[in-house]
Amino acid sequence: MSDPVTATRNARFEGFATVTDTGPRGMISIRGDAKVCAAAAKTLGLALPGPRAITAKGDLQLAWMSPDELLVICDYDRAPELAEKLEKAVGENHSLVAVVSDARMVFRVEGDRADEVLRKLVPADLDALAPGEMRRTRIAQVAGALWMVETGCYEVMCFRSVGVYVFDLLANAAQHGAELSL
Amino acid sequence: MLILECPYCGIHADETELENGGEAHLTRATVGASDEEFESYLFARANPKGVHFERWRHAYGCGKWFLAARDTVTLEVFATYCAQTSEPPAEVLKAIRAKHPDWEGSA
Amino acid sequence: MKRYSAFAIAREGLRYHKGWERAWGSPEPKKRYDAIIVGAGGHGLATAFYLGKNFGITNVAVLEKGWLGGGNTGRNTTIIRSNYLQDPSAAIYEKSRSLYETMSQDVNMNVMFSPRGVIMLAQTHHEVRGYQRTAHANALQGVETTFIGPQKVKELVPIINLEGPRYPVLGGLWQARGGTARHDAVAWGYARACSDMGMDIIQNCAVTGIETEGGAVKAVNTSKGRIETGKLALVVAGHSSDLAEMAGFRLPIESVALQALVSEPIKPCMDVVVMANTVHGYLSQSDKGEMVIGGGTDHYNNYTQRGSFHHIEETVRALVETFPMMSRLKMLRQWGGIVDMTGDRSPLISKTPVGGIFVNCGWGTGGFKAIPGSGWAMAELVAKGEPGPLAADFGIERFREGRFIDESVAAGVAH
Amino acid sequence: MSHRIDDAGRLIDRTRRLRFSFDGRPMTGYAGDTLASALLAGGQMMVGRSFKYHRPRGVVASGVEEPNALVNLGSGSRLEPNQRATTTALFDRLEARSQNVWPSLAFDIGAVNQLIARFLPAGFYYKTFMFPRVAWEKLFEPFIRQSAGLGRAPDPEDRDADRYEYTYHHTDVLVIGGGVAGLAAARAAAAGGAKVMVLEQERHWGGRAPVDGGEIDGLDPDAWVKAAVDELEANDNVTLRSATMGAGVYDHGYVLGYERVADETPGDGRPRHRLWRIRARQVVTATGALERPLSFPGNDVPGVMLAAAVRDYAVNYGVAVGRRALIVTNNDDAYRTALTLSKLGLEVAGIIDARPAATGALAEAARAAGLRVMTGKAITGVKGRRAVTGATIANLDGEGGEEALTCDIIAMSGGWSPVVHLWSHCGGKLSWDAAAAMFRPDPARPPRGADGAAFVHTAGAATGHMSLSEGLADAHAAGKAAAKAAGAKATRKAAPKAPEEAQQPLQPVWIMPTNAGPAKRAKMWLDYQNDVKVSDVQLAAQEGYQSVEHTKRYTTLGMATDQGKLSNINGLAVLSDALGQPIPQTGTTTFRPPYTPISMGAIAGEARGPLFQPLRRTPMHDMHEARGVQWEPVGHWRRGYAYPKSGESVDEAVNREILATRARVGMLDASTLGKILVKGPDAGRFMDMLYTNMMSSLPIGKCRYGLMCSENGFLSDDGVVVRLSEDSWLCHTTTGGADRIHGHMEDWLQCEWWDWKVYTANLTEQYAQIAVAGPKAREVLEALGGMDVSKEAMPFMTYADGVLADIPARVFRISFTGELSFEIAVPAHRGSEMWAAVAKAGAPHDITPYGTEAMHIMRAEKGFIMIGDETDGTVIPQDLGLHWAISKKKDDYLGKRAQERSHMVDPDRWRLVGLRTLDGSVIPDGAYAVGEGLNANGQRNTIGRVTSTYYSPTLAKGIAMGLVRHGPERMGEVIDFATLDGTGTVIKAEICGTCFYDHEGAKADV
Ligand SMILES: Cc1cc2nc3c(=O)[nH]c(=O)nc-3n(C[C@H](O)[C@H](O)[C@H](O)COP(=O)(O)OP(=O)(O)OC[C@H]3O[C@@H](n4cnc5c(N)ncnc54)[C@H](O)[C@@H]3O)c2cc1C
Ligand SMILES: NC(=O)c1ccc[n+]([C@@H]2O[C@H](COP(=O)([O-])OP(=O)(O)OC[C@H]3O[C@@H](n4cnc5c(N)ncnc54)[C@H](O)[C@@H]3O)[C@@H](O)[C@H]2O)c1
Ligand SMILES: Cc1cc2nc3c(=O)[nH]c(=O)nc-3n(C[C@H](O)[C@H](O)[C@H](O)COP(=O)(O)O)c2cc1C
Ligand SMILES: [Zn+2]
Repeated sequence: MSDPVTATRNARFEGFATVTDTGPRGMISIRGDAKVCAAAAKTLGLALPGPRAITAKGDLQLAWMSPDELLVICDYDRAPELAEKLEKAVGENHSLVAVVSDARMVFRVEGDRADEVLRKLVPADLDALAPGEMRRTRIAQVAGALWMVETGCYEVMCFRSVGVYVFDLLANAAQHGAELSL
Repeated sequence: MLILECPYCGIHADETELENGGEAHLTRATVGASDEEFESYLFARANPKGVHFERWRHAYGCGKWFLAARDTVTLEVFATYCAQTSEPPAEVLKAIRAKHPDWEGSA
Repeated sequence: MKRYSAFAIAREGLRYHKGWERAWGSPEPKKRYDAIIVGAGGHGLATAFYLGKNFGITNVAVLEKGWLGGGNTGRNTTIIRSNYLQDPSAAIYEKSRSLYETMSQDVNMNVMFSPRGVIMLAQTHHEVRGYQRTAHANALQGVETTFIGPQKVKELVPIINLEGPRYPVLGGLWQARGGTARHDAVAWGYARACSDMGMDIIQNCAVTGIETEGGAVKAVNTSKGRIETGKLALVVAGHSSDLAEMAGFRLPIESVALQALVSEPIKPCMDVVVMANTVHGYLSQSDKGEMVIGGGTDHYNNYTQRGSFHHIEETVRALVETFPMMSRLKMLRQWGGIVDMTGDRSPLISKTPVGGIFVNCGWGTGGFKAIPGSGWAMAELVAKGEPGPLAADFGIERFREGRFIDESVAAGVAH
Repeated sequence: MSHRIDDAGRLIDRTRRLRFSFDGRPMTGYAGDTLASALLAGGQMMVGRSFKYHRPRGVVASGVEEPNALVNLGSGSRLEPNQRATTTALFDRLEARSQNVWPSLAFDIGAVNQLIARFLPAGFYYKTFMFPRVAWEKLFEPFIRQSAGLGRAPDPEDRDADRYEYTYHHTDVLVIGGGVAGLAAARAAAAGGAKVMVLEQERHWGGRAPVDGGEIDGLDPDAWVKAAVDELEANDNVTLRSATMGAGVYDHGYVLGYERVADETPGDGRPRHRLWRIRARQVVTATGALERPLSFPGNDVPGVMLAAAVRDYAVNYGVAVGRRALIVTNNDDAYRTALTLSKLGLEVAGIIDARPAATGALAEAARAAGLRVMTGKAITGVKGRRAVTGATIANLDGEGGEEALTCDIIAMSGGWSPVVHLWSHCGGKLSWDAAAAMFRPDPARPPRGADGAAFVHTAGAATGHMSLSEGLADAHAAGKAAAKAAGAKATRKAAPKAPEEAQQPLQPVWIMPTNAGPAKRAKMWLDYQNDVKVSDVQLAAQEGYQSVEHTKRYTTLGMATDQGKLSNINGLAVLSDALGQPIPQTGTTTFRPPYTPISMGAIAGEARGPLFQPLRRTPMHDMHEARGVQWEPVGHWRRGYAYPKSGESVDEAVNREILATRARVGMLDASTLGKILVKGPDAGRFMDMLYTNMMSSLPIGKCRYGLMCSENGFLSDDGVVVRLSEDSWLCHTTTGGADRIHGHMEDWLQCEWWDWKVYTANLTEQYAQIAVAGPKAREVLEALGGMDVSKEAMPFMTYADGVLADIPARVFRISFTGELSFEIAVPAHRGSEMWAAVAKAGAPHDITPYGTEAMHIMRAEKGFIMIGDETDGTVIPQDLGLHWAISKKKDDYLGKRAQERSHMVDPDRWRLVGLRTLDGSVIPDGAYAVGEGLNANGQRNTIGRVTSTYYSPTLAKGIAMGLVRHGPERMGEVIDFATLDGTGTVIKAEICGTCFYDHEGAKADV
């Protein structure tokens, strides 16, 4: 069996910031009411994220997507098994659990000026982005989400089909000489 | 270039993160409705110069529809509120009247 | 009215142009008119012109809240074509286009109708099929169009990049006698001709209320007082819902902003008008040299004559991609107009629930080209109380019946 | 002769000489020069010609308001037409050429227009060129067009060599303008803790004050500016951007900034321009003021310049435009020019002051410096054609005998107008200040933001405060107020102070001399670039073009590339005078963005070439590409249209793909089809509303073809629905439909049936999907191994989950080609692996990848409809004979009520049939079937049209479907399709059933 491959396959660009494809990630979409969401968080051993928050423990993350939707981010291989566990945990409650690991891509943008790369592409106010917050927004002409891993390091999520487009955008924005010098 | 606050995310979203869905609080007419009622549901629009109740979707965010009371002439936004309501809530009407004491409601 | 001609200019030139008269009068309103037209845009003025010319009705007032021609007529990208798909549209737009051919002579003002041809680019297979369908329809409708291949497109539009990386140009629908006209002059020419027929064009006169009696119109209230009439034509484009509300009914209309922009003037580089619907942009080069550019509408109700900048970006992106030389031109000015969009994006030339009140609206993003034809048809409706064949399909009842006139089917926008 | 003055030039670096050329002539300048200052330093007075009369034109201004000095800058892939020399920083090897001249600047054929100028007044073209009718089209217009335009059009085959980008920025307070007022406002706002951004269009800070002089907080302006900039730069809350213009102010605090990053360093790899999309809570426009020209006869001769510009060239660039200047003014400020010039050792021929007396401090200083001050006077004529050689003067009313003076420059000042553009863009209103003769922002009618409160303030000269002391106090207050309104604290810091200056009020003078007759008025230029004169505006008024908007459009006043920065106020004053009405009643025209023209490149930003639009790629994209696929855009997706082999045409490839699929087996990348999961206790009920069919009754494990309509009744999408479990359904949509239909579902669930328990998830991108179709399809799947794909285990219209070729897969037994067919869905990251596996497993059968065109033809052979072909937004399912897919048992579904309307049940609606040409030919795409006679509008009656028409390689002849009036009742009838060959030839086609291949459906169900 060969390995799963993302749309940009280990792509990396080094400009005034570094852009990398972080490889396949496990993802599970959960839809349900507050009770379902709480049960899901409990199963994962994670704090239930409030609006716009992303909570984490180890390499497990839980993101608030909308009032009735959560996204689990985990190891690629773990997703199917975790999804089954979640299904069980929410039981008979009206809910929807789906593995969506292959629907999305995650890029990492790193460097002292990593923020400048994103400032060029998203209408969201990066200065207002709190640690532990995930902002769903527009990246140039497509939907995406981003969060700060730590100062000088962001992760950017988008759909798989536009992975190349988003990577090219990030790389273009990170070209040497195009620093905003804010 | 409007900014509207998504009542679910609490984000002051840029117009380019949103999608407009036309007049709000329409009552669906369907099988059993007269031709006039059905026509009016699908086509007759208030299109006022002034306070307008309308639907927006936080399309590049949480994906949820919400409603807004907005002035089509000044573009002032009086309130945004959740979509699961068939008429503007009292506090929305109050916010409008605070600015337009003699506003008579949507025709 | 003294006629305009080269001779008149020579004569006036010698005496420092002292002898030119006012182009149109500036009367105070009378107490009553046989017919009142609200809105001195192209459609309102053309309606008045043909009321006089075709029906001899001249006791007419055209009421305008601002300056005549200051609505969408004065702010559009002036594209004239008639290569519409559906029979009723093709009929009225072609009538209109043919009236443009002689408009300068008809009104004795040079409106600079310039039939230099319009191309609608086909950039997907779907669009190719759509335009081939239109070409077939046009042939049967008496509208002269042809579907042309990419090389012919390049000959006509030397600045185009056929091999755009995304949407290569696969051909286009070509209407050789489409073109442009000097938009302001259309309004001025009609105003002058109407004024000359004894009609009153009253500017700075906003209609603020409509009086009805027994289900029929009686008078209008205006910022210049009350004026009686038995026939009232509402021809106010984006403001139609407002006037309809004064008369107590609703229309299938929403008002949104449509924007346009011009570049700085450059030496001639493109003669024909080009519309690129897949990528959303259209342009022509004016006789002064600017690139006149338009794009898509805002999606929310708006009465500000401004619009959201991202539409400008989208349009400019599309044009830079299709015409790479545009990248090094500059945008000189951008503006917006409030257009009236109906439920099927086709216009209304219609009776209304109130007797004696007629509407002409819903031309949305594409009614400049329709001005003379629409005026012709509207005048007939107002004069006779019933629509003639050109207007027959554009009644408001079509929404109840589900009988839409949908032009978007052939592809894209409708300027 | 050098025009440089030795000990002046605060902005130039005399140690760095730069070479450049003008019209091919080599010239030099210094680092820090503008192109205009360098041209003037080199004695180049005449720089271009006007639009209409081709009059010689020189530099008049020193900044953005310049109407004349426009050049073609650069060449080839870096040509920039209409570049303003006054705002172009000089760089080494800059190339500039004059515009609108032929054959040359000095000798220009178009200049003959000057001789007949008298016959070319405003709007003359509306009155002539009408007879004979064809002459306009064939003769006059082509002639007019030929002479249109100013700058050269870039070569269509060159590609812009530069790149561009956007960026976003969010700030509490945005200050536009980095003069002393802007800096003072920024300091006040930052002191309160607000996040502040300051934009300055020029490359240097400080605006006018360093040239005009004075004292701020005890420092000379240069020193104060430097200190203020240092202080701001040190503040973390503050972002300073020079060379960045505030281009436009839009609704809800959106502001466009236009940064010229690399204009002077072409090719250095940086983006040339950057467009800033700024969201500001509050905006302060500290945009200064612009000097107005005076309207006297001959005021357009090269050498007639704005007084402040003459001073700027001397002080900033050490350039003496001339050696002997005549000053003409109606206010105090121009005295500064006189004093500056004389201090620098240049001659001042005199100061013509229109006011009856000049009593201000500056006038006294001029007298004290020995300068000749002549009050109550006017210029009545200018000598010289290509350069000023002198002027005649008389009393202001033109009487009292003329005196001739020699001079080589005339420095004029008609007073100052605040730059109110950015205040006005978004609805800010103005009020007329009669005493100062200017429109100033009316703080009672400001632009209002999302919350209904004011969001723009003005500061300094932009407010109308023309003295340093008042301007600084105003700016400080504006900065403080803006910070407070943005939610920060108000500073307690004091405003910067400047000593009070006593000024004598100006006296408005709109034409000079005031008694000028028609001949003189026809030589007083208002709009230099567009050649609009006082006489033109007066003619417009006389002819009833009374609204200022009519005058603008009739005369073109203010429509040139400077947008009337110099001409508008003078023009409307002349108009008001002609109409005998006060200026405020005339009003201004509308101020529109951008403040000065901005490049289309910047507006397009990075979105060009590969980044023009997002390109959606399926997981197998690269594999198709490697095979030499012919792509087809479908929305943002790119799908394989066909896979031509070398030497094969696209049509040949399509036919080969079809024959191979029908004979053996083909494979298609179907990943783009929408896949939406619908789940919940109410999902069945919801599915029944969405689809016209009954979906709630679909057994688990089964597939069913379904139709969706809009609320208007029209067919909007179709696809196969799969019942996954008791409470979940998987809906396949068309490629273009996925996002739209998912949005449509959510819309109904959130806004209408919010109490229904249903969740949806758009899983389109989670899966790669491969269709394997053809008689050998099962063998291929068996070779992949892992699942039982026998007819018994997996009958037609069912699905199964399993592992295929070691990859977790879901296999559907559905068919769009009419052949035995499987669709294999696997996780997208494994898609290319599965594609390769299928190709390998199919190799023994010569498995053939087929594209969308083959798919389209195969489905047409089967009589299957295609959304977008058989439908066009006006077609209802009933038109297509799809009654079998419309449940009669349901009370309601979206579109049901609409389909009951009179036109929808009209028996005359065109309905779908098959069409068989009698001669086997292919009916052209889009052809219509003609009926008898003409309709009321004289159009040929039609009775139908083709919707799909192809050459069928399977049947080796043309096949088609079409919508025909009473079609299904007319089987066997022959109807005529019109062609476009112009001869009236028709194609005869027999009406038949829609299915051309395997009527019994035996092939799919094996
Ligand atoms: C940016 C833009 C580009 C366009 N491009 C094209 C194009 O290329 N080709 C094309 O064919 N069409 C185009 N159009 C559409 C076209 O401009 C319009 O359809 C057409 O001008 C409408 O003319 P009108 O006379 O109906 O309306 P208008 O010209 O808008 O006239 C309506 C008049 O009614 C007046 N009015 C409103 N309310 C009142 C009241 N209460 N009392 C008195 N008067 C009132 C208004 O002041 C106005 O003058 C474009 C439109 C825009 C905005
Ligand atoms: N006495 C007079 O008649 C008179 C008249 C005008 C100005 N002044 C003097 O001018 C100074 C006024 O100071 P101020 O700061 O108000 O004005 P200013 O003209 O000195 O500064 C305005 C600044 O804004 C910049 N600017 C303008 N529009 C811009 C835009 N859209 N984007 C970015 N930058 C833009 C200009 O380049 C300039 O640097 C004082 O020194 C005053 O005495 C005097
Ligand atoms: C066909 C056309 C050409 C135009 N050309 C110019 C131009 O060369 N210069 C200019 O300043 N404006 C030009 N405009 C824009 C007008 O100045 C003006 O912005 C527009 O008519 C809308 O009016 P408003 O801005 O007064 O609201 C043009 C407009 C149109 C419709
Ligand atoms: Zn939201």
